[in-house]
Amino acid sequence: MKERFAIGFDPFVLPFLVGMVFVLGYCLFGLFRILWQLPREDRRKFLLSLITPATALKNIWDIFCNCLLHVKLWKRNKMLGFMHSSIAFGWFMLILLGHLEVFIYCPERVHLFYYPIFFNYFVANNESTIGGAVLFFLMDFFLLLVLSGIALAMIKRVRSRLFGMRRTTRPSMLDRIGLYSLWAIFPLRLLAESFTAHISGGSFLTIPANWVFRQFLGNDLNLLPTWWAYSIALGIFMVVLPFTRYMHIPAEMMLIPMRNAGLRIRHPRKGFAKMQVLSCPGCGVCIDACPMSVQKVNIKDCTVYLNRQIRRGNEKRIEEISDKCLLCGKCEAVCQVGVEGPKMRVAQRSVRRYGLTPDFAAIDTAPLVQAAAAQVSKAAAGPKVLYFSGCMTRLTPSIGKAVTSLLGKAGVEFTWMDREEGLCCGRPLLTAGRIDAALALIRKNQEIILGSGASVLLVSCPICYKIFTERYSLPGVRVVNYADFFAELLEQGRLKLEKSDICYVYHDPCELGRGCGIYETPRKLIGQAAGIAEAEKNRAESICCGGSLGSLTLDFAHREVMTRKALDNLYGSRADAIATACPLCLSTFRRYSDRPVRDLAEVLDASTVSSFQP
Amino acid sequence: MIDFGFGLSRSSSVKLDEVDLGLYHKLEALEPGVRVCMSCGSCTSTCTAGPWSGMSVRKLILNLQRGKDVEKMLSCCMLCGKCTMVCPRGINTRHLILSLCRIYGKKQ
Amino acid sequence: MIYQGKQRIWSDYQKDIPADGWFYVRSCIRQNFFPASEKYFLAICRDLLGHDIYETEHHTTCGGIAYHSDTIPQETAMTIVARQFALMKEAGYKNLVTSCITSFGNYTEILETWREYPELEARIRENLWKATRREFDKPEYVAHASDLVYKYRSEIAERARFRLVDKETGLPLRIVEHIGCHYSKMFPHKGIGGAEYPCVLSGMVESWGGEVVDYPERRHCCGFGFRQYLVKANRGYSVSNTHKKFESMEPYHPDAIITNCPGCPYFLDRWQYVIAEQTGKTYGRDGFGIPVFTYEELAGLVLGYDPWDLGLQLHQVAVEPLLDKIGIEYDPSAKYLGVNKEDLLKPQMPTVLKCC
Amino acid sequence: MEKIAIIGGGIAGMEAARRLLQLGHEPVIVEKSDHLGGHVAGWYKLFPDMMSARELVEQLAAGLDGVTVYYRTRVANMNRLGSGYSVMLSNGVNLQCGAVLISTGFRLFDASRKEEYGYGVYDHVVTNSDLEAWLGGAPDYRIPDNPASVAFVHCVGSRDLKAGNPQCSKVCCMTAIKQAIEMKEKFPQADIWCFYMDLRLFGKKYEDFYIAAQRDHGIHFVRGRVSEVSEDIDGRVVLKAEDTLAGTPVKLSADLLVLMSGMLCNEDTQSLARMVRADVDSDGFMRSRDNIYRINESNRPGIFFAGACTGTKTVPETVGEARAAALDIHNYLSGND
Repeated sequence: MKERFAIGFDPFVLPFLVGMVFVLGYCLFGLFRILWQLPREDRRKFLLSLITPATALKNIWDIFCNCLLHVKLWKRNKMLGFMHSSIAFGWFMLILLGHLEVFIYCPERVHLFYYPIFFNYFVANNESTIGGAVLFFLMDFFLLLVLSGIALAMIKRVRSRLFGMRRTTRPSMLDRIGLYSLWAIFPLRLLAESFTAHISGGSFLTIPANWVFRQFLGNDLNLLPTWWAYSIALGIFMVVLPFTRYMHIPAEMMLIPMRNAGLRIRHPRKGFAKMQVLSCPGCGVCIDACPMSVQKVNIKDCTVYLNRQIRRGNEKRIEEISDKCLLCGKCEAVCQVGVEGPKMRVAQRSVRRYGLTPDFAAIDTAPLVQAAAAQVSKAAAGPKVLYFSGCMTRLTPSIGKAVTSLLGKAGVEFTWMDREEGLCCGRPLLTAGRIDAALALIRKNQEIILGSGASVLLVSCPICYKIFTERYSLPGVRVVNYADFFAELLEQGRLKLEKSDICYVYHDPCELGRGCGIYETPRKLIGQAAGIAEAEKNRAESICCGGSLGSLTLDFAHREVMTRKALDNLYGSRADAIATACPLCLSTFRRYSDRPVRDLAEVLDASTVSSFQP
Repeated sequence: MIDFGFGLSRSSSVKLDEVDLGLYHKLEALEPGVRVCMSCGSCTSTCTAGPWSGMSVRKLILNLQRGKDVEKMLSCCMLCGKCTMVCPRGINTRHLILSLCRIYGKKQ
Repeated sequence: MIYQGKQRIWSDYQKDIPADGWFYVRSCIRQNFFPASEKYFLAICRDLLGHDIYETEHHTTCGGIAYHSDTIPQETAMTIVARQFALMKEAGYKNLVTSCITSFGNYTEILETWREYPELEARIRENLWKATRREFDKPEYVAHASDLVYKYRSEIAERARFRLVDKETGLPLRIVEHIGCHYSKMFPHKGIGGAEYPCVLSGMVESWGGEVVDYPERRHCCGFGFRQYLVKANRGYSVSNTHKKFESMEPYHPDAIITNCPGCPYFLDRWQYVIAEQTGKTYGRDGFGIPVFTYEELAGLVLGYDPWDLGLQLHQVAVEPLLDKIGIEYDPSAKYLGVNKEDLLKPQMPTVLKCC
Repeated sequence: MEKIAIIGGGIAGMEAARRLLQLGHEPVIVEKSDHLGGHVAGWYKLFPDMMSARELVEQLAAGLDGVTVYYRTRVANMNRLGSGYSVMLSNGVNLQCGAVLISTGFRLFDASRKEEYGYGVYDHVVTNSDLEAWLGGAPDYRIPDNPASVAFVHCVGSRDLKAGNPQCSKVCCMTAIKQAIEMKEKFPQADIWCFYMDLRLFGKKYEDFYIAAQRDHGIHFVRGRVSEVSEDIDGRVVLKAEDTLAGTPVKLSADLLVLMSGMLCNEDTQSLARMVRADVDSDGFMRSRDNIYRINESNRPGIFFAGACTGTKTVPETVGEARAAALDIHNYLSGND
């Protein structure tokens, strides 16, 4: 190998250079700004995590798996996974190998960072070394890999269904420019390297192409224009990158360390949230996942559009999207880069200004504490169980009745904390973004629970359960979901079940499944009490019933369509009945279901055969 | 002015045509559902906050339609959503309440 | 307002009032508030028009005011009324005419009660006999003095020196009529024109050249309401109701108010001063109030009696602007002269309400 | 003589069959249950005359001599054939008819869907039809022997978007008052409460019932919709509502709760409609050609309606409509439409 030009420069590298400098400058500036926006403790935490070996290694591993290999996408759809990883990993390898070539053949040029990109233009092949042949082969191989990915990407634009996506986002103008320039880069590189292959050498792809081209265009005049074109395509791509969805490429690489550092969204637009917005690749996986997308009017209200509107600063739409969401969490569950859609929305809601703020000072908890304490103290030996059924359960009395019956059968003495009057758990206020009010309510409930002297807080509503576990401070009190509690009672032999012939399909309530990670216990319990079937979309991909309190603006008619869609998913299992573990899902489904809908407690109660004999 | 030891008392009747419906109209724009309330009272009786603050979405809507103040009533609302669940006309009462809380802010 | 509609209602509520043979009973409070009104009722109807109206100095209160103030039971009021009937029988009259609206209501109410419960009437007869050894016949007809003036309104109009018109423009004066609650609100058929649109006063106004003003609170009570005024703690309620009426009639710019009840002219007149002091607001032109007249005073004015003989100097609200408007001559310097022309001294003038 | 298929042997079908027979036609009644009379057959007494429902059904049945009635039979298929219809029945019979009368009536709202009222969950909650059956002599363990108080909740599954029926069922107000009076007569010591949203007493003599309920029976009326019901330690039902006139939340412990289930369109009716492509209205009931003058006529030739399949109806309205439908069919078949 020898260099063709002593100065090692040609004007055609300028477009690339401009683009490169711009994008690097932009990203570095952006990164510093985001770091600056982080609250102090978060920033410390983040910087510390970068130098902690364990997290640093994890960062590298996560970036490799997610940004280059797109492991999550492979799990979702093979074609989609191949397309993304071929482009990302192939490109990465081209850059890496390019550097290797420069390092090996002209180490004095290492500091010129356009050199690895346009290596083939600047060198001439004088002798065939084994190493060179291997490198050339690899370069051609990865270029072919990238080209296959680009080909798939083109097909995807026309037929997204082949890739398992019913709907994708509509790219904006700049997105299109970015997209077309990205598509252009690699065919142009192939062209440029092919025209140069008789000078610089090549491999299985470029040498035959060079031979073919030389049959038609027998001189080297075409050589330079193709390199120009290649450089211009690169330049355009890099200049528009910060303003397109391709920003996710650099952003995600920073999001992963931030997440690994344990940061949380503290501000709806700044810091960690901003990083999430920038990391959104706009792939649109969340559109199909979103329960609202059954109706066309709501398609533009899923997380990908929230991110897009935040980037555009369209306040009106940001508010609409933030308020409409059911907070079911499915977009987060399916998101490839880990954008926390629901948390972003709650953060948006939390900065809203209200002229009226709830004031719970007027609520005197003393009588409630007294009533609960009097009951709790009556209980005999063993854990002092306090049962919190939650507001919604008053409208689904069958749950309370079944829980009471089951506890009676198991011989568990308990106190029903909110049988007559009770306070809300605070989660609806929290999800509405009224965090201070929610905390005030939480303090009131804490007073009651701690004042009652109970040692176990049994919760049947997953909406309440989530906030009890996440936001309450209840020292000495074990907060337990009723599914877990009944599972324990079964293990202890205090409840005995006999399988009935009814076959249930279990609907994972958003708050219990995605919210609290409880998927298996209810299934295990139902499996012991009756037959169990699975719906097509289940567990983390379960479809929200549409009744969620998360949405502030969705009206009744729109919710109905979602409920019916969720029911259709459940009907698909061909089960006789539907079981769930949330009062809100229960009443929402019961409104429209063509088959019985039962709560977990009801299912268990109906199959309990023997009573506990103390 | 002479102190007679008694004075004019304000009329308790509401002059419907002179009522300031500004707040109600603003709310209507944000949550049109407010128009279809038929005053059945389901929301009031199911209200979690009711025992503490006299919260009643029915009264709230009616008071707004009569130009009366509703601020006090809203103070204990926990947004628990039971009223939304029981409303036979499908009114999004939570959004109604949140919207009202916001409008109050803009007024001041 | 559809005038024909009112006429149709009036046609249902007409009274066939006998022309003559009346036994006249006076009001307790009018002689203090509007001392000349009853005098001029007799002067006009008996002396000028020549109708047979008899009165005796032996009659007493009818008990209505005490009854409505919850200080005597109805049986007591009935026995008092029975005594008046006995006096009428002794005088040989069969038709009773009362000066007071509350008396009219009281007599009517008692007669209606007796009609429903004859045993009660028998007991009252017994009471009266035991107490006074008198016997009574129920009157054939009970009328209010305004009913009679209504009946004679055309005769008065024929002899009138003035008409209720603005002498400058020739346009009719705008007059508010206010009927006492006890006139027809209890028994609509006992009042001329019924309870909703009584025409006893509007008939007079129209035949004497004026124009009646209909305003939204036309039916509302003057605010007296017996206990509402008599108990000081409730007096704010009383004045508030008067205030409501004035607020309602204000846009019509009435020239005068005509009333047929003892309490109404008094309260509509005096409360204007109190309202002016409390709110700084007056309802007439140029800081004056709206003058309030009894029907006898208004009849006296159109017939050309001297305003000071009619007792108009006892009004709180100055009547002079209206007299000027109609063109009635009067001697301003004679306003505060007594019967024997001695100077009664001009009273202290209020600060807000303009008076002369 | 042409056959006329009458689908549904309730009072509408019976009356129409009787009249068509008189007009010289050959009506055939297809009834899915094993008896004629439909809902009315299970009713005890009919307002406003407190006539025995059984008597009415017997009277109507008496006029059906010579009418073929297929019990426990449904329509399997129905097609336009020539100028008439070919009706395939589930028992294998194939009817060639000149006209079809749909008189499939209504179904009662399933009260357990309003789960906050606890029907099927609490011990002492019944529906209007349960109570009627009990009044007619059928035993019902849910109804206590000597209730001290009985609560009626109007509009259960009516005027309720959440229950899927925004319409007023129109007869329940009157039924509630009728049943309230009947309960008061049975249990003079009991307090009877009616929780209503609006009292819609529009028919002849209905207001008399209302006045009698207030004046003669001392039935309490509370304007407010019950929002939730719970059960106390003695098994009594505890109702929560707002007294919207007083503006205060109220609670009532009652020994018996009666839910006035509303009227919905029969699902069978909708499948029939699909067979002949007759229109279903936005309220789920059949769509008449108009709702003023041609209530009996569908948008398809030869398909007629009678009774509650086109909307909630009272008994006299249903019977009257059945007669009108018979005349319409007669005119249609004789070509002088």
